[in-house]
Amino acid sequence: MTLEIRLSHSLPGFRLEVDLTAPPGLTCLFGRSGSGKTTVINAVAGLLRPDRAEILLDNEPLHHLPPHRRRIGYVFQDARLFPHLTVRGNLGYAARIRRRRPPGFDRIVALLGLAALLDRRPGALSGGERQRVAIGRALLSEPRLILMDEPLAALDEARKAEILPYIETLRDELALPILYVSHSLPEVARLATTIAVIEAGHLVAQGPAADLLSDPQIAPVLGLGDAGAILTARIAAHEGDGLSRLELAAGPLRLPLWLPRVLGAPGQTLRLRIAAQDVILSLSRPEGLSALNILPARVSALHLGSGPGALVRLDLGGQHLLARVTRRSAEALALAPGQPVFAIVKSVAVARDSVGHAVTP
Amino acid sequence: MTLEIRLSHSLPGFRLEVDLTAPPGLTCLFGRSGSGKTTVINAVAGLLRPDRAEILLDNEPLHHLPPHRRRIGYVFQDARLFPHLTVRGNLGYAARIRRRRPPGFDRIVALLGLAALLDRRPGALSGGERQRVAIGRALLSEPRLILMDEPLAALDEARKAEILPYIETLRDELALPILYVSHSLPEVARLATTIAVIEAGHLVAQGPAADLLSDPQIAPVLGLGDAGAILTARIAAHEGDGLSRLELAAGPLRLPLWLPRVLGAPGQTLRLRIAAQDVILSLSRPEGLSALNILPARVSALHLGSGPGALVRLDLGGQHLLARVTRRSAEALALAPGQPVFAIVKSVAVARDSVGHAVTP
Amino acid sequence: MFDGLSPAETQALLLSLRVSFWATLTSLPLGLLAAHALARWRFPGHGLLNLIVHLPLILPPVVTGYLLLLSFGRQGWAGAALWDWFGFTFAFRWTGAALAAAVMAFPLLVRAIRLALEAVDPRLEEAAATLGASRGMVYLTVTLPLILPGLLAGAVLAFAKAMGEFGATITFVANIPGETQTLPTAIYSFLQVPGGDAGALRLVLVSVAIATLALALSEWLSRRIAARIAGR
Amino acid sequence: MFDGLSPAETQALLLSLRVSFWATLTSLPLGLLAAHALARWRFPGHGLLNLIVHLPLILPPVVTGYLLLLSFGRQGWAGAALWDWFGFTFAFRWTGAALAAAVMAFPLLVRAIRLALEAVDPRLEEAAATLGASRGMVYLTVTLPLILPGLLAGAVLAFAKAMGEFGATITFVANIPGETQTLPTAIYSFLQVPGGDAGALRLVLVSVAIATLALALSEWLSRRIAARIAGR
Amino acid sequence: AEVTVFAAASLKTALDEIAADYTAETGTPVTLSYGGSSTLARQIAEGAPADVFLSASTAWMDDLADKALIQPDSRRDLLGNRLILVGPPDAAPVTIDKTLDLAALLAGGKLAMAMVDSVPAGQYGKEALESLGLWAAVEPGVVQSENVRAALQLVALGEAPYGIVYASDAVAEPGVSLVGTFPEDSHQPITYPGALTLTASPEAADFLDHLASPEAAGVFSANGFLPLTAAP
Ligand SMILES: Nc1ncnc2c1ncn2[C@@H]1O[C@H](COP(=O)(O)OP(=O)(O)OP(=O)(O)O)[C@@H](O)[C@H]1O
Ligand SMILES: Nc1ncnc2c1ncn2[C@@H]1O[C@H](COP(=O)(O)OP(=O)(O)OP(=O)(O)O)[C@@H](O)[C@H]1O
Ligand code: MOO
Ligand SMILES: [Mg+2]
Ligand SMILES: [Mg+2]
Repeated sequence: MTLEIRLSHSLPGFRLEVDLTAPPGLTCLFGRSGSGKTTVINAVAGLLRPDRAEILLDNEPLHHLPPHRRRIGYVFQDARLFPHLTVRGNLGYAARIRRRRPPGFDRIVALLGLAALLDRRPGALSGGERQRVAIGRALLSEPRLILMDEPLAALDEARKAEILPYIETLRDELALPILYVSHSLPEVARLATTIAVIEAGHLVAQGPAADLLSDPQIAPVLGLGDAGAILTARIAAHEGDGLSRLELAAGPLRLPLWLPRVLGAPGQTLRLRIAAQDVILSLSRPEGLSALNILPARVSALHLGSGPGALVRLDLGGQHLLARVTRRSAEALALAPGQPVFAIVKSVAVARDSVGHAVTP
Repeated sequence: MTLEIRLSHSLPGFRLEVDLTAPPGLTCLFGRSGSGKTTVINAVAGLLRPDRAEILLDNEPLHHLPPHRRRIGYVFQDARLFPHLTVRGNLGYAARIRRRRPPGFDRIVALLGLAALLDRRPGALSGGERQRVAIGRALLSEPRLILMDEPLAALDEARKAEILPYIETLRDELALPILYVSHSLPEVARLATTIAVIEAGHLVAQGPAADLLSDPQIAPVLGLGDAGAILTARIAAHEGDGLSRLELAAGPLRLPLWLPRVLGAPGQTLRLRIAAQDVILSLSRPEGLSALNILPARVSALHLGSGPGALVRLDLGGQHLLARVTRRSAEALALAPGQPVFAIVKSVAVARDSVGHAVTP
Repeated sequence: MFDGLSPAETQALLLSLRVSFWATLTSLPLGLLAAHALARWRFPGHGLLNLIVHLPLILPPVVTGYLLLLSFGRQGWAGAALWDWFGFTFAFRWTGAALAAAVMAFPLLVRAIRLALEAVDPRLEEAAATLGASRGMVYLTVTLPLILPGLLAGAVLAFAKAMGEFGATITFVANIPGETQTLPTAIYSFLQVPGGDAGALRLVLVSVAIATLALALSEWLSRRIAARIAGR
Repeated sequence: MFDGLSPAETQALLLSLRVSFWATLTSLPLGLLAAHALARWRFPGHGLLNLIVHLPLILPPVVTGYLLLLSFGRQGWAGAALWDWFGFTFAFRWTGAALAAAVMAFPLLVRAIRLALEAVDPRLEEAAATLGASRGMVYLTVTLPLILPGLLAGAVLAFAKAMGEFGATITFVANIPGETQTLPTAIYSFLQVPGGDAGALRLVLVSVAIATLALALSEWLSRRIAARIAGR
Repeated sequence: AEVTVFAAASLKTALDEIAADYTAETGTPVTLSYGGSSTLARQIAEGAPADVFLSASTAWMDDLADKALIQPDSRRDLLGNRLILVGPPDAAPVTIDKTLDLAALLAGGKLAMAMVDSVPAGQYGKEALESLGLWAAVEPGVVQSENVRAALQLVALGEAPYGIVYASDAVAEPGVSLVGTFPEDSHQPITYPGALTLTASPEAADFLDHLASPEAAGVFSANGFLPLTAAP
């Protein structure tokens, strides 16, 4: 399902002009505070009537439909719970409107840890609890398109880690297109199929997540220090000591990669993000290191920024890896395109939330 | 200025029982959604009348004062801007109440990027803009105690990076005690002098940030994968290629440490957090590596968790460093207490926002 | 409670209750509609509608009653039509007393509902729409519950006003015992004759007692609603 | 506008305006206090206060006028005291007409303000307190501005009611041309004589014209306030 | 069939008694609706279900007669009344003639009357004062009430030292004393006409006749009225 969004809208002192195609999967809207992310999402939901709008979901125009006929699950930046209903009433709202039993009610309640709160009213919830209810309410509305405006910002890491896989399931299994606003790069890297970067109401970049996240030109826009590359790997085996062995297809080779146990069965394909700053380069294969993953690679490009750092793009035989090193090291190691190097990646440095489920490429 | 908080309060289904001492500096309240953080902060602000409360600021009891006489700058989890006032009116509110000119108005407006918004009303602001105004409003109230409830959660990284140094200034130069709720570990690590961990209404840990963050027992509570150690170092020189040379006092030695240019003059002392997952161990001093910092150390403790990982505590001659390695590596390298190793720390892996200003120890 | 009341007085009391109840109940939907139109819609006749709603307040009640008589009396344009088509008339019936009370109470009802409507956060209604609720469903499941306290306040005001309405009622439907003689007109009758003060006082006390009950009930209800919304 | 009005009628018109203006203005602070007490405080006399505020609605206006006479007439307990201590009296003065109008309008004013007060988000008041505002300052700088639309609505209702008030006024201060003869009494007087309808109609139209102006003004004001708060 | 009587409010005490007796005697139920004569006349003009109209003013009976809404031959003047000056209980009686210094008697106090331009009692009173040459002197002190009962009330409460009312009003009022009676020739004769409406039943004619019977006359007399058609 592809979502096409063409909008233009003027507010005093702010102009939005967006032409965005969100292919199947999760499209992350990324941009600074006030850049227009919520405005775009509101227009898709039909809550804002832009000066000009064309919104197509699989070529079916949505823009002339009233909000309630767009079948959208919207998690608002402010939770917007109904104060007169209990948590249960809020969660079941959409189902009651449609006179159905809420599908998967118990599962979502358990996932979001809401069981103890069901009979409370929103006035008696903490900030994070409120946001969890809002997420549950949107997911229980049987949407065919999900809009999430910083849904996890108010949540602690542990709770986020529980919810992220669920959002992946929505993305992959239910194949729901998701438009997702987040400032958290690990979240984006893990979830996004597509990234759209918006600045002052205009799209400045848009493309597959794997490309954008490993593009040294875009990295600064996304937040310096957060560049990284997305690799696709196959689960080869789950080993006894809690590690999983993955195989990276690197040209004809299959490079082994050990990570703390990942979800999924052997044979399945995963995507994982390796932050540029987590990669160390070595001219020779190092010995006696605590890092398990030592990948032979070749320097394919070298970007010297204006600062003290340099971003090195490595070719792993088809897949790309990014490494951030100091300019001083780049000079000391005399790095240049074509040069063979070893990339050292710590198993544990690949944060659990940078490993996503299999994704349709 | 020390803030002592002794509270107990009962809500249906929730009991808060907290005895917390916040020494000078920034105390971070850390805990899962619904654990009671906002409740504690509200009690300190006087917005909640707990069943029992004793709140002392430098031995001066606050708990019997009405909220408006506590001189507290409170940044709420929900921005709570006055809808009938413009941004300018909101920012100047406290000053107008006290019939003063708002001190440092222009500086804060510039810092928070609010200049273009001054004549708007809150209804015409984006989520992040609203939160920025709320921060400015609290800071402009000339408080002697600051309460911040997830103040930066709605902000993008770039904006956060601009605001963080300012909060450090408040902490260090104005010496205001700050009670700070955040789920972001980099934020906490950078800002916190003291950390208090709250679970289901009870404090489960409390102590200096440096200790708690490098305590392998506490790390899982704070969020797995985010363990790290706080080091104190002196700026030795800012070098030509954009790097700064720092000196780590390691017993009699002064170990050099190169980082991307840090703020501060040579001679000044800094604190920096090095995440456990950013440290690689090597039995021998490696050669030809892109990592500049190779620190001789000694294993002081080894914690094998239940998973595939192990946390290694290193002694750098007085200061501590944590390294997260796989159990497999720990076994392969036969790591044991007392063993000398080399800790490899990438310069660029020390994220810019993990480097704080000088802090009074 | 009926102790010390003559049968005619008891009749007046019961009639007043019936009139006020029906006046309040039947004007609720129309009041809701008018309040909604005034609060939410912009249309050419906005100012006129607002004026018409307020008119019974602005005009002396006798004038309102007289206008009702001219419109809904047997000879009135509306009254004649109702009679010809439906065989129904308000004239000199308790239903007319209810109509007069409803008309007089209407501005109070509408204002209360309008204020409540204007305080509803439209973002909650938007949220309901994204969850699949049509306009009507949003109204039923979000707007209406949220304005309940205002609706209640308006209903209480309307009921109280209906209990006390005199001028328009006596002018429109006269003062016929058992059909249109309400407590206020009975009190008026007492005050018109020498030595009637004691009787008037007795009926005033009955009115006050009923008002006390109605107010206590509504306070209790609205406190409950408020407490639930605050999550207590 | 005064064309076609006799001098006496012009006088009645001006007096009605004066009476309604002062009735509305002077009852605002008291109405605010009563609304605040009813909305925010819990105290033993809560129900009683609520009853007293509503009483002028519940009782026929004549009774209210009679009670005013008993209290604020020269011989009344309050009236005598006022006269003895301050040499001031409401009796048969336009101030008395204003008092009657204010009392009759009071329930409408209080309800409107109360509804507005109950809709104020207490979290905003808390925020103001943390910024150093004392209770009074919070009230002045946050609560009051936020209830302004409700206050305005209440004031309009009160003004309209004051313009139309007849029964209580004439009972309390009678009908003295130039002193207490308001538009409604003048209209009533016309209606008492056969053939007076045309005269009454003329005055009714004057009332309606004034109400139209007042309503338009208040609508405009409250729209402005709403637009500003919505950030438009 | 039952008889519905629309009667001036001041007749209530007497009529209630007469009607009860009549019903007991004949078995014909009588429904009595009291109100101001103007109101009643308008209601009859609008098709009120009245069989008998008893007016306190000839003007309104004339008005209905002109509109051919009563049976002309049924009209008769049933009652007369006297205009009196009432004062405080301890007031000394005076003779009312051209020499009376009413202004001195008032000593700056008010003279309570019904509305002098529109309500019959007020009209008669003004006429009498004018014919005696007293009007100009007292006019500034006159307070005009909605009806004659309210004027009496002002005197009874001591708000006005003196008042001009009907003799029938003062009968059962302990708070006032009869100070003087106006000369019969100082004003038009006070008459209470009665008539049958066009829809009147035969029983209604019988009841109207009964009002002229000696038994009825006795009751009227006892209430201070002057029966005009009492059979010798
Ligand atoms: N009125 C209430 N009645 C019952 N329980 C309440 C009430 N208000 C809050 N709670 C509960 O008190 C607990 C603490 O709430 P608090 O707002 O302090 O959490 P928090 O730590 O700030 O969480 P978050 O990070 O989600 O904002 C929560 O479990 C919440 O559900
Ligand atoms: N009513 C309005 N009038 C004028 N400008 C407005 C109005 N509403 C929003 N804006 C502006 O439109 C821009 C886009 O707002 P939007 O809410 O879409 O931002 P956002 O990208 O969601 O930001 P955030 O991350 O802070 O939520 C902002 O600069 C905001 O100030
Ligand atoms: O409006 Mo009135 O004066 O209550 O009948
Ligand atoms: Mg936004
Ligand atoms: Mg909270």
